[in-house]
Amino acid sequence: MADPTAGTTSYDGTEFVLTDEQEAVRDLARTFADRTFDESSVRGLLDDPRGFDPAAWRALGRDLGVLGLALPTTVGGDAEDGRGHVELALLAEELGRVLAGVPLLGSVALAGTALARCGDDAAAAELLAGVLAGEQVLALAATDAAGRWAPEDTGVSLREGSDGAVLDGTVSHVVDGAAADTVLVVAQSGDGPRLVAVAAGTSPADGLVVEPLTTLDQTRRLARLTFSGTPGRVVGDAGSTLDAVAAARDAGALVLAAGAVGASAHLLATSVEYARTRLQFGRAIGSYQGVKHRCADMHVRVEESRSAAYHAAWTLDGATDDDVRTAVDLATVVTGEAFPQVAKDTVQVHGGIGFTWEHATHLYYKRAVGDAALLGGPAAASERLAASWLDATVASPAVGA
Amino acid sequence: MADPTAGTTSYDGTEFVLTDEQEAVRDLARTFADRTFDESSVRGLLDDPRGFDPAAWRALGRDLGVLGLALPTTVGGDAEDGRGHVELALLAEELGRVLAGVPLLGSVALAGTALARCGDDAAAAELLAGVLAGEQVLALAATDAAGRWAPEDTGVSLREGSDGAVLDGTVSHVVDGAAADTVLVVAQSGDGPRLVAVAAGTSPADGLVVEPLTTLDQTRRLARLTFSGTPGRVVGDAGSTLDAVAAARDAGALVLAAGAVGASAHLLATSVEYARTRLQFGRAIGSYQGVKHRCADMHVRVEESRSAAYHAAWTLDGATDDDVRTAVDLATVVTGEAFPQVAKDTVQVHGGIGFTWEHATHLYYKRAVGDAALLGGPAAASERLAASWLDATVASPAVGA
Amino acid sequence: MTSTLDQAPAPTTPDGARARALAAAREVVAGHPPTEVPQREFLEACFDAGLAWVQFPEGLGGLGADQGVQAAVDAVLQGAGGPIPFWLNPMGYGMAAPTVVAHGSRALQERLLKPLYCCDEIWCQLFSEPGVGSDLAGLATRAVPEGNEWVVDGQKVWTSSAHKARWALLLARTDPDQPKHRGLTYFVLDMHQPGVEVRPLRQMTGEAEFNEVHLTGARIPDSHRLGEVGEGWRVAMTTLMNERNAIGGGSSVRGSGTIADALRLWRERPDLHTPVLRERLLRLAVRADAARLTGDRYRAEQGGRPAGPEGSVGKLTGAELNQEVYELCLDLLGPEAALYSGYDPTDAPSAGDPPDLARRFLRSRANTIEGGTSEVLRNVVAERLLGLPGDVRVDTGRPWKEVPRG
Amino acid sequence: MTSTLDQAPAPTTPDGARARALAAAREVVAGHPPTEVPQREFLEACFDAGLAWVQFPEGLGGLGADQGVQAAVDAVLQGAGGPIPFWLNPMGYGMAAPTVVAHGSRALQERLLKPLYCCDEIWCQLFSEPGVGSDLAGLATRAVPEGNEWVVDGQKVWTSSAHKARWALLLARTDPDQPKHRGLTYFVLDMHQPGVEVRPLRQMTGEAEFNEVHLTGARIPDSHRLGEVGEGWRVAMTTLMNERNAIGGGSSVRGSGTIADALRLWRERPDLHTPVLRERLLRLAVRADAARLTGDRYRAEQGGRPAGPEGSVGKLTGAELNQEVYELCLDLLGPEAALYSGYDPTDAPSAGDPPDLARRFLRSRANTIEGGTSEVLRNVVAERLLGLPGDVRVDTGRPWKEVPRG
Repeated sequence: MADPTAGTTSYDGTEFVLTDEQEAVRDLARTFADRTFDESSVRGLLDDPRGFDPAAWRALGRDLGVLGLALPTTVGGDAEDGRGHVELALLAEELGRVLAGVPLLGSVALAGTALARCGDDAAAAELLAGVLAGEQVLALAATDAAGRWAPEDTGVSLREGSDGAVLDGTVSHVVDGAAADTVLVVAQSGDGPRLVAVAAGTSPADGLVVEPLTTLDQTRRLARLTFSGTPGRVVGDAGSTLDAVAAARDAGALVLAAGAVGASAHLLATSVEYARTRLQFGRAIGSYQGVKHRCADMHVRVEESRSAAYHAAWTLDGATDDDVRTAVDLATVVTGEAFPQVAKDTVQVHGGIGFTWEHATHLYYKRAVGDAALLGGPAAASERLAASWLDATVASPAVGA
Repeated sequence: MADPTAGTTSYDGTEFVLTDEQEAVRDLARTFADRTFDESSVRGLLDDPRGFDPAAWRALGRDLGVLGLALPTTVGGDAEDGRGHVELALLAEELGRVLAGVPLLGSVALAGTALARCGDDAAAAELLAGVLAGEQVLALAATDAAGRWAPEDTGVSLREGSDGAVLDGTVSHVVDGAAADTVLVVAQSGDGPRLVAVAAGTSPADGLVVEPLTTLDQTRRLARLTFSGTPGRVVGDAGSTLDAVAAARDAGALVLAAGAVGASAHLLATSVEYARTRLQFGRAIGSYQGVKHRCADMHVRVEESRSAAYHAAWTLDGATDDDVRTAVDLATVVTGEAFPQVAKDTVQVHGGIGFTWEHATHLYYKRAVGDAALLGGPAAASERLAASWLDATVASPAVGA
Repeated sequence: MTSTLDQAPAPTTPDGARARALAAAREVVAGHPPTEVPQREFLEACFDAGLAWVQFPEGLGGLGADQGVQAAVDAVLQGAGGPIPFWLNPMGYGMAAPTVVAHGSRALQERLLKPLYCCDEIWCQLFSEPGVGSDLAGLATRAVPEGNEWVVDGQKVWTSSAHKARWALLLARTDPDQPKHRGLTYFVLDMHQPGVEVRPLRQMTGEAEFNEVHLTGARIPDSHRLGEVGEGWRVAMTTLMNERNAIGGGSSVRGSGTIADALRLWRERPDLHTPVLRERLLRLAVRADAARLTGDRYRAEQGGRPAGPEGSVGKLTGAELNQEVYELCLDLLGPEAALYSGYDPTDAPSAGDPPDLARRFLRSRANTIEGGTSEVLRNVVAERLLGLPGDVRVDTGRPWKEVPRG
Repeated sequence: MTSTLDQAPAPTTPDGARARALAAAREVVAGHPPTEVPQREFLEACFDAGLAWVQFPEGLGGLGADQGVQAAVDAVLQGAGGPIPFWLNPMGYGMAAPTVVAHGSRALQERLLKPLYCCDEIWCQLFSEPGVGSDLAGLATRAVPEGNEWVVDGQKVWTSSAHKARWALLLARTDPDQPKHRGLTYFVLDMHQPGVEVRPLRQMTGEAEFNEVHLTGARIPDSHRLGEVGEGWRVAMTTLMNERNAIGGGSSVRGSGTIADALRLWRERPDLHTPVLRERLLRLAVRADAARLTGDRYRAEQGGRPAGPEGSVGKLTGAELNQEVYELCLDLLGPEAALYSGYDPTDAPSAGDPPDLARRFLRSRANTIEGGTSEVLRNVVAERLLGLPGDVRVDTGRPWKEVPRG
């Protein structure tokens, strides 16, 4: 599926070369991330029931105004002509570098994009206003009860209750699902899948049970939501639902890939610094090829991750002639291979200390492992790429129009 | 399929511990291989139309008397109770170490085993007599026209001609097929597959065309045989054919695996010697971890290859409680992975010189690549193991009786 | 044979000693049935009968027999339901006992060995330090003589069971002016004294399987020294070789060990199967089996002789295989892999629970570090088994205190 | 954009120079249509118009323009059907010309550059030696001054096109008493003289793509020296960096390059498909694309600036990818992979033949060796891009003649 905005405007920049405005976004994001999140604040959130830092979220939304960079102006964002994904990637990269505890993935990339594409700008703008101000959290529930990404059939059903629409069913692994003020649920109706907004304030008496899950990656929270005749508000067109959710997954996958770039680059820098300064047998361990060549391979992985993630961002911006789905899946597969490997290499370079709770590496390693379980992960992306590149009898993987 | 002799006799030795007699076979084989084949004689055979050394073959058969070690006494061999596979493996290992140009695989392991199991000991003994004396060469044609191992249907058909049985069809990749005095062809008859002996002296007028193939591995010759109403002699029972050919493949796979052990061990020794003595930047290259760790990994591969190949040999001898097919397939997969990798590592350790025609490494590398294309290779063995270990719903891969 | 471990060992001992040991073992299990009497009673009976370590002298838990007899004795004792002593007190049984019997005074042996075997006294090992990593001989913990005692200051790490240990094997520096390997001495340290502080060291799984041990003016009587002053490295090397071989020991039954977790998951969850994951599992199962057979082969080829550096091969392949096995398990589990049973140390599953794959997955990251990093093991394989030259050394022959550390 | 290479370069040059160069290019293709006139006539016209290397001085094949203009000029020339000069005379065009123009006398430049560009004179490179491998600066070929000449003795290897070359770039040792990097000097050697003997060096594919060159009293006038005596290493480094970047340059079209061979085989032979091979091919295609995009990104980020050590990344990944691509092709082919088109040097396929996958498979083994081994490239990446410390050196600062070699 091609990005509908691609090709409709001509883009005068060069892929991989940041504009001054994009450079400014990166600098802003980096400064913010470094000032707001250090290892101690990240660790402080591990046991926090909300799992994120509301002050940081407000700062991103209200003070820095960067949460709408990739959301269209028609729903209250800043993006024209479907642009802004390079900016979103830069923001996600810098936040990923420090494992920032903010609900960017669930609120902006997933729920925000789905709303922006749902076909009802007014409702989208209304639901997004609190997010763009950093005051509220949204989540998108497009998984099934086993946590698999399954927008075609989440297993939640939509029916007409006495007082309007009500939902029944269970979804799991909902990103930012426990912290969300509103959850956008993909539910099956007689008209096919629909988006239904459920207020998290809905009382258990109304049949909503929200269970925070104990996640391997404590820096990214997931929840299981059970609906039993739970009232909700249907938003958008029936016909737009799956396209909107697919666009949300593209944006979410971009945020994951870019975050992986930031995190991997951080791990590499940590490993290099350790290898430069840690002595064994009277020499820096980085002078041994066993460690040195491992670091070289980590560097190659980080570089390729960055290329693939950035290419996805420029492609989502309509600034390359590549196919959106291909570019995003490629970024997912490349970063999905590189990030865990770089994290494992970081543990090995650090030796025993890298295995301890006190050392920050495990937080990144778990992020890498946890990310692979979201949005279908590298496994599904790889399968789609194989279907597109290898299974077609006529088409070649050369870039088409 | 379990080896029919397994479990019928109790074996008083210990797996992996050679008896004095087996030690003697190894010493004999090693001395013979070192005296008879050096790089120059192996290279001399590359362009030889026969592709093997008849004098060496005679010496193995007549003087050393080692060609019948794993063939039963009932057909003129030396093996009692289905034993002798350890001895055969030791012989193959030493011959593989020097890439000896002798038709052990085709004549003894493949055709010899098939005859020994065909159900007609008298015919087998008659056909094998010349081989056991090192005077003749036999080949087994159980491949199809594309060179795939396909005993169930080689594509060669057997029918009654005016003067007896005649064959029609094409088989390719027949090991030792051009040098063979007699080719044992698996042909489809109304009774299912049958073994048919065709004398290579059969004139083209009788419809036999033997084409030597230009092989990647010049040290192991393959041929394409086309039969057009070619007369042959049916041997053995109809019901035994497939079991006989399966046993032949087991013995052939053992010879390939053991040969790979010898060849890999030789490559490792060459690499270690080069790494010890070649200086770069004033130091032996083996003192750099880049080279050193590669050699360590090569060693692990060689050790595991030896364990797997020897285990297959002891299992074929009925001296373990493992399943024959499993043990042989395991040896094929382990050596099929290790041998090419060790050869590639050898090229890399040697640098440019390892890429030249003058250096012997390429002969081993090509042997490794060529072997993988025979008898179904590691791909088919791996598939069988997966079916046995992973696909069965009840059986576990724990060793059964 | 794949079942070699179940068989009687090769008869390298005079039949008399062997028969005597087996008779003693049968007598112990008859008089103190391990499934009926308290464990301590059974262990004490074993010790007194000389069945703890048959090769040790009589009176010290042994019979002065050939070590090869132990397997036959263990078959009787464990066949009757007796415990595997190694797992009750690993550092004590596997490392302390052989070292004490080789290097301690008779009085020390008599004091230590029986409570060790009977698990009245648990042992730990104080070798690793935060600063040393793979360069164990570079350790900095000092032991300074004072009268008839040694006073010890320093910090140790990666100590299992330190919180429940009564005794520790300690390697400390007694002469910083010597090159590093020559200034070390080996001691038995009493953990129950004011100068010893044990702090749990939490690991990425959430648990604290290891400890840090801070030594501040801890005291050791000179009679608790094992081996000569300055000979500590040589004494320690014997011990470490035992540890590495224990880690890489491997199994002799196909499909057991770590790979069993992946095979079980595969069998129980056909819903997770894909052709690609099937191929990955098959390759891991093949590697596991090749490693298993290699362990079997080494044991068979070595007969009763102690393992040498070949043990590094099993440790190296086993560690990397473990990691890949649990990576596959998590890939198989898909979204389920995003969950965890809990990081609170009390969340760790007990022995009866089904395997906690995510926890084992995290734990496996340490496999290529603990007991010799994979880098060090590859050096050992290449240098000691293949004869490749060592790396260029900048520390050889220099006094320890002059070699840069950090 | 995935098609950046087709676009006009960034306008870093004054529009005047650019417009003038483009006008000259249009004039050349109008006056000497490359598809109609002999190639030599076209090349001479390009040279005379200053379009050979636009950044070179006028009269030497250039216009003194910014190097960035070359891409636009080449688009015109090659768009009209002109050849890619690099492939006509790779060592001449890519390495000799920039070195001669930077370090040669004006007279030498005038003598050498035009015949080089017009392919009247082919060039080769005499750097590698049997004894040196990765340690290029350790080379042993001696050049001894004699009057106004140098006399050269030694043996070179891995020389492409030596049998058809008129000139060679030569690196030789002029002072063995200096540390190795400081005793080298860079020359232009006339290959047409009695002291030069070229022998083909056969490789595992059967062909002889390279040569050995034996130098026995070969003579070089001092005017053919490039750079100062003892400065040869510095001069050579520029050249080598160009070579490495050329090798790792990569493609900017998805699915082109080496991976195309595997993709074509996959498309043409559905009978060979299996799920496991499909996964392997997909992973290789992903890696190829990640490498391609990384090359694109580096080019975009560097603008017109010459590539630095980042070029090593592409060379490293490309070399290992090539090998895996052809391994996959052979695994796909199954029994067909056992065959070969022939080892006689005359069996090598010509340009029009379908790809000879087995030959390319064998050829790819050299990819991780030639132009910098993968080990050396990992050192470059780690030391020059990441700042990790170099290995302990035993040769630094020692006179070349005292450093062990072999």
